[in-house]
Amino acid sequence: NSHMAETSDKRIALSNNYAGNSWRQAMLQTFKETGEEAVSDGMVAAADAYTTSENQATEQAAQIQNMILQGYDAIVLNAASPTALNGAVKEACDAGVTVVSFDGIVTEPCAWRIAVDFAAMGKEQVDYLATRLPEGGNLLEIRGLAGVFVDDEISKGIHEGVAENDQFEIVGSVHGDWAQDVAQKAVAGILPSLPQVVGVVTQGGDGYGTAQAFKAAGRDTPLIVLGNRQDELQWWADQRDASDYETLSLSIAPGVASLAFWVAQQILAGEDVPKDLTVPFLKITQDSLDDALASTPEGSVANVSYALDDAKQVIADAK
Amino acid sequence: MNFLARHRIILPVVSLAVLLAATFYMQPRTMSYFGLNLLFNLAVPIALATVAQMMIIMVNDIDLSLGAFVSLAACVTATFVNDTPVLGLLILLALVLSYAALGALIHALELPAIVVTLGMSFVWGGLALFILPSPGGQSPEWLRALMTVKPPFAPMAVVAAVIISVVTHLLIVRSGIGTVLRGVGGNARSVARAGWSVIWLKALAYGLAGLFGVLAGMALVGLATSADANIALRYTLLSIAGVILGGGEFTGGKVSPTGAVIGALTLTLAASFLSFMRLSPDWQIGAQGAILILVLTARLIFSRKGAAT
Amino acid sequence: MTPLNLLAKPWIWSWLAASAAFGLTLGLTSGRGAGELAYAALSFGAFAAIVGLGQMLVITLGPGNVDLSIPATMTLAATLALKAMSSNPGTAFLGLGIALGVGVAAGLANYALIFLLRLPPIIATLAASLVYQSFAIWSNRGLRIKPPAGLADFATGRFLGLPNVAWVGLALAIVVWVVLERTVWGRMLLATGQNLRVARLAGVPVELVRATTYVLVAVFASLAGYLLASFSGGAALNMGAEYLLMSIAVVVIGGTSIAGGNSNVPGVWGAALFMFLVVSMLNSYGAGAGVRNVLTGTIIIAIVIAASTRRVRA
Amino acid sequence: MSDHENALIVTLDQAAKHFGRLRALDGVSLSVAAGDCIGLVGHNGAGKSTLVNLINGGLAPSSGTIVFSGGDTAHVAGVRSVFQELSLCPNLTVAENLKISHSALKGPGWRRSARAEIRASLDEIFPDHGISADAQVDMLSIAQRQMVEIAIGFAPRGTQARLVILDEPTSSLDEGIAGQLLAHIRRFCASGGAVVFISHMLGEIFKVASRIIVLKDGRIVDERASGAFTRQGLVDVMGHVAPESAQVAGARSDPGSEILRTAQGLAARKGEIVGLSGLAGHGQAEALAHLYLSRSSAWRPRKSPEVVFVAGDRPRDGVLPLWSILCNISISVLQQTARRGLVNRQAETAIAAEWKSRIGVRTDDVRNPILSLSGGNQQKVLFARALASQAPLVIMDDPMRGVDVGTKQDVYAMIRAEAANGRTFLWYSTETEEVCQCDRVFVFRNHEISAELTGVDISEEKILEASFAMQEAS
Ligand SMILES: Nc1ncnc2c1ncn2[C@@H]1O[C@H](COP(=O)(O)OP(=O)(O)OP(=O)(O)O)[C@@H](O)[C@H]1O
Ligand SMILES: Nc1ncnc2c1ncn2[C@@H]1O[C@H](COP(=O)(O)OP(=O)(O)OP(=O)(O)O)[C@@H](O)[C@H]1O
Ligand SMILES: [Mg+2]
Ligand SMILES: [Mg+2]
Repeated sequence: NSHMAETSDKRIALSNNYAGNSWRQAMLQTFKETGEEAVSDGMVAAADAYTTSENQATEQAAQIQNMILQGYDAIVLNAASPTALNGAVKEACDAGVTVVSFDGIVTEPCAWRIAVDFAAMGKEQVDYLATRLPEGGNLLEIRGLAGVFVDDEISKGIHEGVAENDQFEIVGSVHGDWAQDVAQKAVAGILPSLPQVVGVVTQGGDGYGTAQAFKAAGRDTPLIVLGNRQDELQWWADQRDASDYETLSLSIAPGVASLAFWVAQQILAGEDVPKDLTVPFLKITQDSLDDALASTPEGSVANVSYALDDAKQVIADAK
Repeated sequence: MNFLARHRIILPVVSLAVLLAATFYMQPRTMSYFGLNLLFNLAVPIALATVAQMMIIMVNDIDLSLGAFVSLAACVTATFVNDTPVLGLLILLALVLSYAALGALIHALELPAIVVTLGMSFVWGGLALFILPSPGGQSPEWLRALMTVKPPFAPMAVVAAVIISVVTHLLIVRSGIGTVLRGVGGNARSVARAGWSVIWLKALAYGLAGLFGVLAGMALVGLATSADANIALRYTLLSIAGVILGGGEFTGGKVSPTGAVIGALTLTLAASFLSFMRLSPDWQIGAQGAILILVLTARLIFSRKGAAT
Repeated sequence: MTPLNLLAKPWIWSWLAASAAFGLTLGLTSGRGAGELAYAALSFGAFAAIVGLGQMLVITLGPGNVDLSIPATMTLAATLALKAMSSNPGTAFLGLGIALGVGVAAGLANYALIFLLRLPPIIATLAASLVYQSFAIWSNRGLRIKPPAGLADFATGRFLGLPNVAWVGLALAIVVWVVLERTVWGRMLLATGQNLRVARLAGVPVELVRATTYVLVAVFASLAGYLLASFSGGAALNMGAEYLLMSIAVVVIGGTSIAGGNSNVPGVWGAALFMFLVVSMLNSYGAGAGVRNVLTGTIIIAIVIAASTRRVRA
Repeated sequence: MSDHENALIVTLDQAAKHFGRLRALDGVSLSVAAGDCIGLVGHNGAGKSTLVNLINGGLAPSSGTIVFSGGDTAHVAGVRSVFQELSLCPNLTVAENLKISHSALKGPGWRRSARAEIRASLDEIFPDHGISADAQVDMLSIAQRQMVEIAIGFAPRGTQARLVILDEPTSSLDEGIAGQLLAHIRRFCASGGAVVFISHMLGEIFKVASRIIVLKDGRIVDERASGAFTRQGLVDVMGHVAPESAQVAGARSDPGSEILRTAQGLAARKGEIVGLSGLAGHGQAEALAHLYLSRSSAWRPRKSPEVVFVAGDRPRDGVLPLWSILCNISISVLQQTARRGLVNRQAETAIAAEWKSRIGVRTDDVRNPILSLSGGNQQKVLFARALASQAPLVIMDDPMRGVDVGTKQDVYAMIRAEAANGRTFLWYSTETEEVCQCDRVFVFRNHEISAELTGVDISEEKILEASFAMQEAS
C-alpha cells in the first residue's frame, strides 16, 4: 500500500459524546478493534477514544480543544450537536487538524461528513408500512431525544412519508429517548387514550419497549418498525416463529466509526476526499433476520465493520 | 481564628495552581497563549453560570434550573438577538426580570427554591424547545468577534476570568448593597428588622443571577457559534460544584465570587487534565468524579492542617 | 376530618393533581381505557415511588441532604444483578441479593465521602455517581442482558388486579410510614433533620441515623433498578437518568418539607402517579415536547404554591 | 408626665397583640420620653418581648395604637432595638453588620466610616472590648456578639438614637461587662436618651432604671419610680413568692464517690453540684461540650444515657422547632421506654404530663408546638428533657438565660432534690450568684482551670479574683 508510510506517524482520536447505550458501546468497541489493528499494522501511530460524561455539546467542545492541544493529526467525531461544535471544529481546522464527523455530523465547512440520510430512514419506514398495510390506518410515532438533530430529521422523514401516503394518520407521538424503558413508559401512558393502532414508526432502540407496552396493555401487537438492537431482533424472531410476524428493522451501523477512521487515514495520507460522503443505513429484513441475529452479540446492536477498502470504495463513489 | 478560615480564597487558588502545574507538565503545549486560551475559553460561560448560581446560594437558595435557563438564553441569542437585535435584547431583559420576579415569588410565598427552580427547569427547557426544536441558530457577529478576540499579553479566556471576578468581587464583597445581600443569606430576619425590604433584596439577587445566566448563554453562543435546547443543561450541577469548590457554602451567605470563578476554571481544567492522562474510555467518566472528590479532599486536609497550627 | 382539614394536609395536593390529570386524559376517550391507564400509572409510578421514598428519607435529614447518585446506583445494581443472573432460571434471588448488596455498598460509600471527607452531600453523591457510572460501563459495556423469565414475569405480572411492582412499592411505603411514625429510629431521623447539633446534644446517635439513611436510599434505588430492569427486559446504562429529577420532584410535590425534619409518605405515591399521568395527559392531547415541558413545570410550581399557602393559612 | 411632654418619643394606647386565642399583650398604655430609663420586668411569657416588637414595628398590634413623635415609623423616630435572640448576620464582619442597620452608609469608602463608627461605639460602651471591626461575627464568642449588637444599637447611624430597647442584653454577659453596659445606659439617659431595659436580674434593674414597669400576663400591673420598689416588693408584684435570697440553704449530706475527672482537671462526685465560672468566653462552654461529646456517642444508641445536656443557647443547641412540647421532652427517654424499637406512646405522654406540672410549663396542652412558648418556658422544656432521663450526670451550659426569678427558684430546688437523689450536676453560669450555690466551683481563665473552690471559699470575691488573677499578678 503506497500510502502506508505516510500515515504511520499520524495520531487519530475519536471524540465521542455519549456512552450510555448499547449502540455507542458497540461503536466504541468497533473503533477500538479497528484502531488497535491499524496501530499494530503500523498504519497509524495512535488511535485513542475519548468519551464525555454527559451528552452535551459544551463538554465535547472542550474535549476537541484538548485534542488540538494533544497534537492529534485527525479527529473522528460523533457530535452532540451539528452546529454547537462548529466553533471548536473551526479551531481544530485552523490548527491543522483533520476533522471527520460521522453519525452526528457537524455543519462547519472545514470538516468532512459521513452522513446517513436520516430523513430517508424515516420515510422508508412509512413506505414499508404502505406496502404492508395498503388500506392504511393509525400510526404511533416514537421519537428520540427532544431538541436533538437526529430526532428532528427522522421525524421529518416520517411526516413526509405520511403526507405522501395519506391512508396513514399519526394519532400519537411520544418521546422514547432511544431507550427501551423510556419508550415503554411513554407508550404505556398514551395507549389508553389511543384508538386502534396498526403501525408504529420508531427511531431505533425503542421498538422492544414499545412492544412490551402493547403487550402489558393487552392490545394486539401492531406492525412495529424496529431499530437493529439485539433484543428487538430476538423479539422479532420469537414473534415470527410464534405467529409469522413480519416487519423491517433499520438503523445506522455502529461500525461507521471504523469507516470514519479509515476516511481520516486516507485524508491524512493525502488522498483527495470529497467533504460529503454517505453511508447506507443497515437494513434487516425478514430474510436476513436469522443471519443478523446470529452475528449480533447478545444485548448489543447489529453491526458491520468497515475495512480500508470499504472506505476507498465510499470515497470513490462520492467522487 | 486561623489564617485559612479568614482567607477562604487561598485553597481554591492553590488547587487551581497545582492542577495547572500538573497540566503543564503532562502537556507542555498548553503553556502558551494559544494553549491557555483553548484550555480555558469554554470556562468563561461556566464561570458566568457559576457566578449566577452563587447569587442564589448567597441568599440560601439553590437553583436547579440554571442549566435550562442558560440554554434558553443561548437559544434566544442564537436566534432573536442575531436576527432582530432589539427584540432579542428585549427578550433577554424579560428573562432577567422574570428571574427577579421568581425570587420575589419564592420569598413572598415562602416557597422552597429548590422545588420552584426544579419546576422552572421544565419551563425554561420547554421554551427553549419552542425556539429551537432542533439545533441551529447563529451567533451574532459581534459576539463571535468578542469571544474570539485576541488581546495582547493574555488570552481572552484569562482576561475574561479576571474581569468577571473583579467585577463580581466589587459588586458582592465590596459594595454596600452586596454586603446587604450577603446579610440576607446570613440572617434575613435581622436584615428585615433593620428596615430593608427582603423581598426586593431577593428579587435583586435572583435578578443578578438571571443577568449572569443570560451573559453565560451569550458567551456560550459566541464560542459555539450556535445553540440548542440542551446545550447547557450540565451547567446546573457544574455551577453548584463550582461554587463549593470556590470555597462557598450552601447556607449562611458565605460565598466568594472570585472563588466561584476559580472553581469554574478548576472544574474545566480537571476535565482537560483527565483527557491528557488518556484513561480508558470506561473510566473517563469515573475519573471526573474522582478528581472532584480529590480536589475537595485536598481542601479538607489543608483546612485541617490550618486549624491545627 | 372535615374537607377543609384535608386540604391543609400537604400531601392531598399531589393526589388532587394526579386525579385531575387522570380525569382529563380519560375525558379524551370519554372514560374508555380507565383501567388500562390506572394500571400503567401504578406500574410506572411504583418505580418513582420507591426511589422517591428513599430520597424523602434523605431530604428529611435536613437542608443540603440529597442523593444525586440514585440513577447511577440504579444502573449499577441492575447491571451487576442481570449480569450475575445471565438469564438463568432460578437466579432471581441471587440477583436481588447482588442488587441490594450494591445498594448497601453505594450507600456506605456515599456516606463515607460525606462523613470522612466532610463533603456536602450534593457534591459527594454527584461525584460518586460518576464513579458508579464508570463501574457499570466497565462491568458490562452496555450489553442488555435479559432477566430470567420467571423474574420478568413477576415484574410485569399482577396480583389481585394490581401490578406486582405496585404491591412492592405500596409495601415499602407502609414500612417507611410505620418507621417514621412509630419507631424510635424514625423519631431520631426527624430530630436530626430539624437540627443536627440539637439532636446530638439531646442524645441522638446522629451519625448512625445519617449513615443508615444514606444506605437506605441507595438500597431503595438499587431495588428500583433491579425491578425496572426486570420489568423492561434488561438493564441499560442510561436507565436511571430520568429518576434524578423525578426522585426529588415526587418528594417535594408530595409535600415533604425541603427544610428537613418532616416527611410525607402518602404524598410520594400521589406525586409519583401524578408525574406519570401528567405526561400521559399531555401526550394524549398531542402536546409537543416544548408545550409538555412548560406545562409540566407550571403544574409542579402550582402544586407547590397550593400546598404551601394552605399550610401557612391552616 | 407633663413635665417632659415635649420630648415624648413613643406613646402606646391600649396596644394589644393576640396570637390566636392567646393574649400575649392585652391592652397596654405606656409612653416613653427623652431621659426615661424604664426597667421592664415580668415572668417568662409575660409579654415583654412582644411589647418590644410592637414598639419597634416588628409586629403590628391587634388593636390599639402606637404613635411616634419623631416620624411615622420606629426607624425614622430613632427607636432602636437589641433583641433577646441574637440578630447579627454571622457571615459578615462587625463593620458590615453596622452597615446593615445603617442604610444611609453608601458610596465608596463606606467601609471606612462603618469601621470608625462601630469602633467608636464599642470603645464608648465597652472600653477594652478587644473586638476588631473586621472580625467576622461567627468567629466571635456569644458575649462578644452581644456586645457588638448593643454597640450597633447605640451607634449614631446617621441620626441619633433616641430610644434604645434592650431585651435581656446581659443574659450572656459576665458581670464586669454587664456593669460597663449599665454605666453606659445611665450616661445615655442622663444625656437625654431613653432606654427600655428588660432583664430578669432585678439587681440590674434597680441599678439603672428610673421607672419600673411590671408586666404580668400581658398587662401592666404596676408602674412606679424605681425607688418606690423594694426587691421583695417587686418579686411579689411579678406574681411569685420567692425567698429574699437565692441561696437554697441545706446541710449537704456526705459527698459520694468521685465519678468524673477530666484531663483538664474538672472533677465531680456523685450527688454533687459543680459550678463552672469565670469570665464569659474563657472555655467553660467548650469544656462542657467536649465532656458531653466524649461521654456520649454519635454512633451507638443507648438505652439510658450516661450524661444529658441542658442548653442555654436554645435555637442553636436545644429546641427542635418543628415538634410539640411533648416530643421535645420525650426525645431523651425514647430509647429507655421503647419496646422492640417502637415508641411507647403511653409512657411518653405520661412523662411529658408529669414534667409539665412538675416544672410548670405554661401551656394548656403539651401537644402544642414548642415555638408557641416564650423563651423562658422553652428553657423549662429543655430542663424537663434532661431531668426526665435517668442519666447520672447532668451538664448545664448557662441554662438560666432568660428564665424568670420565680422559675429559677423552682429549678434550683429541683436541682437540689435531684442531687440529693444522687445525680451530679455540672453547671456553667454567667451569674456568679448562681455559681455560689454550688458545692464546688471551678474558675476558668484562658481555657484553663485557674482555681478550684469548695465550701466557704466559694464567694463572689474569690471567683472574681481567680478570673482576673493574671492581670493582678502582672
Ligand atoms: N409568634 C408567636 N406565636 C404564638 N404565640 C406567641 C408568639 N410569640 C409570643 N407568643 C406568646 O406570647 C406570650 C408572650 O411572649 P413574650 O415572648 O412576649 O414573653 P416574654 O415576656 O418576653 O418572656 P421571656 O421572659 O420568657 O422572654 C407567650 O405566652 C408566648 O408563648
Ligand atoms: N454538637 C456539637 N458537635 C460538634 N461540636 C460541638 C457541638 N457542640 C459544641 N461543640 C463544640 O464545642 C464548642 C463550644 O461551643 P460554644 O459555641 O458555646 O463556644 P463558646 O461560646 O465560644 O465557648 P466559651 O465560652 O467556652 O469560649 C464549640 O466550639 C464546638 O466546636
Ligand atoms: Mg422575651
Ligand atoms: Mg460561651
